[in-house]
Amino acid sequence: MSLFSFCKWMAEWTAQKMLIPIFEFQEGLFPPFTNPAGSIADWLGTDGGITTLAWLYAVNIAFAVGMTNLILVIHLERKIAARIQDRRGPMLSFRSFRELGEDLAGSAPSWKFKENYAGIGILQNLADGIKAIAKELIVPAKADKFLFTMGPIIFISSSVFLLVLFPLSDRFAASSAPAGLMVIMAAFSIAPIGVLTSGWASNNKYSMIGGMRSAAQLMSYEIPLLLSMAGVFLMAGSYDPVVIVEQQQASSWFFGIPIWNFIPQFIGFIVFMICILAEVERVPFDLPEAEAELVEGWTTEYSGIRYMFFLMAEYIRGFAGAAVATILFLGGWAGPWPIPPEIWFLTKVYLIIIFWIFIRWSVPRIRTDQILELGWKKLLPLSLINLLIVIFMVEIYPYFSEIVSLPEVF
Amino acid sequence: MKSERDLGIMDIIVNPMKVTLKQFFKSTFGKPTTVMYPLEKRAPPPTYRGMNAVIWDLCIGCGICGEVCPNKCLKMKPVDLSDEEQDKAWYGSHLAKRKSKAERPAINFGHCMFCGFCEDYCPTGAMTMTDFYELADTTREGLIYPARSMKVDLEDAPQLPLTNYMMESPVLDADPCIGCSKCVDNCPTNCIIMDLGPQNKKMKSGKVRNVENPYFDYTICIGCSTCVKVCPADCLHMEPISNSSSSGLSEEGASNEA
Amino acid sequence: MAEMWISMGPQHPMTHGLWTLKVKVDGETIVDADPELGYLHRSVEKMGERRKYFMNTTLTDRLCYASSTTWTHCYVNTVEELMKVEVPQRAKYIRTIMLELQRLASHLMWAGAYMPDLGHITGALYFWRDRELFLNLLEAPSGSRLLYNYIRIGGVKRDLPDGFEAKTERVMKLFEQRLDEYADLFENSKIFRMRTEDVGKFTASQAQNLGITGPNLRGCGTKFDLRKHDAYEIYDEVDWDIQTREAGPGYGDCFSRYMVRIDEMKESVRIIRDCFKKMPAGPTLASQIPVRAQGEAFRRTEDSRGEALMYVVGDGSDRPYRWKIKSPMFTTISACPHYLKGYKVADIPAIMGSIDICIGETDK
Amino acid sequence: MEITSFKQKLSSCEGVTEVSVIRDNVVKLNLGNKESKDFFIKLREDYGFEHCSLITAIDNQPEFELVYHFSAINGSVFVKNSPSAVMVEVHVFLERDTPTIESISDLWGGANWHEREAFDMMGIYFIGHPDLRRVLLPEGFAGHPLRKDYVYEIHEEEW
Repeated sequence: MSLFSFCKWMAEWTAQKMLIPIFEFQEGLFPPFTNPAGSIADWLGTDGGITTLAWLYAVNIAFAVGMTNLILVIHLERKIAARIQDRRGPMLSFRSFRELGEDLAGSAPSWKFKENYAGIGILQNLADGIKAIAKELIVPAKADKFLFTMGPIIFISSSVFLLVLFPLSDRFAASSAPAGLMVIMAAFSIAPIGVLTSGWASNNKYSMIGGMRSAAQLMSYEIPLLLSMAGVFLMAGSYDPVVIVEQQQASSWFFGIPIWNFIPQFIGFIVFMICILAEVERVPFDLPEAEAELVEGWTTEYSGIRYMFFLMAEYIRGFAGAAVATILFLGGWAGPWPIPPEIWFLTKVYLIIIFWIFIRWSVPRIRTDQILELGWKKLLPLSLINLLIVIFMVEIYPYFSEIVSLPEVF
Repeated sequence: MKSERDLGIMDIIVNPMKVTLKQFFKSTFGKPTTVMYPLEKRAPPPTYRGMNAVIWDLCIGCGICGEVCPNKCLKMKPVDLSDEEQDKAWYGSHLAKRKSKAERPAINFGHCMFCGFCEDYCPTGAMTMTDFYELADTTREGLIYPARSMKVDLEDAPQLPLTNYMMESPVLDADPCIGCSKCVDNCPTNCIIMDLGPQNKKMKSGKVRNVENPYFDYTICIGCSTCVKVCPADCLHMEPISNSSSSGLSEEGASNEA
Repeated sequence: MAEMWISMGPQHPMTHGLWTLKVKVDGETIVDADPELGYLHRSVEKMGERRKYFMNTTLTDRLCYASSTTWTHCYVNTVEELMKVEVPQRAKYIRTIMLELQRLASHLMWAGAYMPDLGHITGALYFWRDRELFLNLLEAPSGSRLLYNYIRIGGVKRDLPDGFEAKTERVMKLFEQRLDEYADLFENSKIFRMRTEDVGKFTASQAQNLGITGPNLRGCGTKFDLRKHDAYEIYDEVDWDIQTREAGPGYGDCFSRYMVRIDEMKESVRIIRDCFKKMPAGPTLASQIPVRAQGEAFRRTEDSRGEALMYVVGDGSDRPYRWKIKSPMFTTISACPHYLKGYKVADIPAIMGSIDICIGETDK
Repeated sequence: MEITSFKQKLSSCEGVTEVSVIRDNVVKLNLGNKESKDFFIKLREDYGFEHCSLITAIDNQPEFELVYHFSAINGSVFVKNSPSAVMVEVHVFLERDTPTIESISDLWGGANWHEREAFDMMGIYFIGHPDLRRVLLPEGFAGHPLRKDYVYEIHEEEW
């Protein structure tokens, strides 16, 4: 059963049992004030109403799954970073919350499941969230207030949009657009607008340089990124994630193991991984917020929940980037049977994220001119070479093999 | 001067990552270096300079600790000694009886920088520094520790010979001395006695008589310069005379710690 | 983009303290720079005139929190010259050991602070983790972790505790092991080289004229170290070499300064080992220490950051009449327009970090 | 050049008095204010004193004293059988009413801020200095605090 049919069943059930009686009761209470567009209860009875409700459910489920993953990713990053640096990471957040509760309640609760509650640090994200919400939202006096507010909204909304766009498996998908990956990349490239907006509107030189750097970086890396993706699209003949994954699974087998795209298109895979790293602005490509010279880059002037939005959006983008890499090159949700495909997919995504975390804490940041040089002079030709190889594999070789009966390699 | 090796493609990501990966496994399956602060604490060494404590039985109220404090965060405050404390007090007991009130150090930890001079220059080893360091408070007033709160009792406080760490002792310029014996009254170690002066003096009234002059026992003088301060005729000044051959600032002070 | 002034500081991650660097940028290229100091001025020289000679060691400790022993030692050395105090031989050895431990701690502090400048947070924690080991060593005899107040006029506060040598040897062995391990993470990492090589260059003659001393001067090939060239304590009796980088295409850049400091740390370990081998028994404090002083004296010592010079004038009382401190970073920061021009904005932290700024000593 | 012959050469310079060797590698001398610039040029060009270590201003009441420390890093002047680097300590006395001297920041780049500091703290004017501003104290600060006649308030907190 796919996610959508499950949601549809749930929508029918909730509509029949709960929503329609409630709306009917409400309309019965105030007959003169009924909805001019017609009765909601009637609309929920129709197929269109049920479908709309089902979409709502599906999107919410995908969003909830994404947000859960976000919290896990942030916690994972903190813990792995700590272990790399010979630290412990967050260890006492549960204890702190409990002490806070004791202070508020005035007495200690009787239950206790661990001595000192040391080692439970996952609530640190909650604590950070509470802190961010509790902080004052400062708008600089000379900032452009409208754009200043719009910047984080553009950035976070385009990022959250990503969460519902990629499928966790062929059945667990909130959206199933045939041009799925193109939509994802389109959503990815909205972010520079938000970055530039907030960098400009802050009326701060650091923010402006950060915004400019960010825009330059994202634009120059979009081209090799899309070119390296083009190889995969050519091979699958579609933008649809489901088709791409099926193509990888169905392609040549090597002792019973499918050859996923990262083997024939190794150059493309490398280029894509570098570009997506730059696209989600992680070390070594986090120049726009290089804290050593630009304080915090384009987020310098932001405080409270707005700053939190930027941080969250970056992790969401990282998660989405890893998911795209998995779909394109690592066989998506394909994997041996007993483990469900969703778990396979998340495992691969998390492996990529862990790899990124290790990179982030192992290498320094590179310079603006170097990053642009790398993008234009190295990655762009490499991605073109990759595209040529794929064209040779997909178009030219089959064409000639038909004429001169070459052995079937690809 | 060493020549670094030429770098290859592995040195971009892979070789640095080997180091971090190794550390990751080391601290995941072993014990990380950091300690969970409120739950575990690292043990300071025995020489640690933490919060001060004064062994009142040894304190003679000389005020040297306040004198050498660079921040002037240490002041001598008058306190009422109980009879028991009066009995147990070592050198300072006579001073406590003579003056209306004995003086003991009080510290403003808001100004203290824990340099340890008060401990080093204390002539009797009464001033010690403990290994307690969690002194944070929410108010400035909370950091002012009155004299009595600094008191510690030690069962067998060693009564060491008095040492002059100040490296100076008072010297009398006999001419202006009026023989008021204020210095004797205020000396914390009883190292001054009044005796007949070297020669007779002619008084304002015209009489000629021998004025009593102070004489110093430099073996127990601690160089606190209290006598210089109280002298009404400015006839005393400090000169580099020390009572001990080896000065050893605080060798004993370290072993004395509570 | 038109040229504009960016004011970096006084609160800025690049500054490592409190100062302002105004840079004029054309796009991302630096055209001009103007450093401004004084945010951390505590009038140490004036305060010193009101305090007795021995009390001033608390002020010199606080000149630079990363390298307090070297500064206290410079002051004490000057006052000893002024008062003509003979320091016992064992005290000299203990001082040398403490100075080198402090130099190690200071260089590790610098290396740790330099890594985040390049965007490498892990480096900071690795180096600071190792610094903790040396702070433990410094804490054992002195009783404090940061501001030791251990070196006194006429010797040291107290003798080394029992088992100090074995503990030091253990720490140094671990430290050498770790330095070799770090080579892959830092100096052999391609991205690290990309950030530091050919950046912030100055030549030896420029540096000498501009008053740049210490590891920064040795980084451009000048073999000049006051521990040898104005020998104090027992540096002329132990085995060690001056660490420099040979002049070449990449001379005097951030990477050579980094390597000089790393080599210097290895050399410090060697000095400490040799000191322990040769250390005699005996008292650790002079028997007679005068309180008053007349005349004038100056000494210069090799601080962790360069040439530290103190000049003390006494007028016969127990307080200095005039006390002047020369901080190596004061002149090095004043020269910063010379070595910043022409580089990118992103290079500012890489360059300013590599010269090892300490604003506490600079502002006095 | 060996340090003893260097000392003799220095004593023949114009305006130089009381040349003596304090410590084995330091030459101390007094210098007249008027001849200072010529002497410093000579010191740098002829004797290779490449490094200006420190400029100290002392308020000797009534007159001011400037103490310059220069060192020879490249070993143009040396001590026999010793690696010690030679230093020169130059004392220049200035009148209290007109505490001016010619700037040496064009000879030694490192002297620039030392002169600014001497101006800042002691109020000594360096003629020809390119940028004689306060360096440690804020602009607009009144007085020169390291002068002995500077009046200041001692703040002590009561507790």
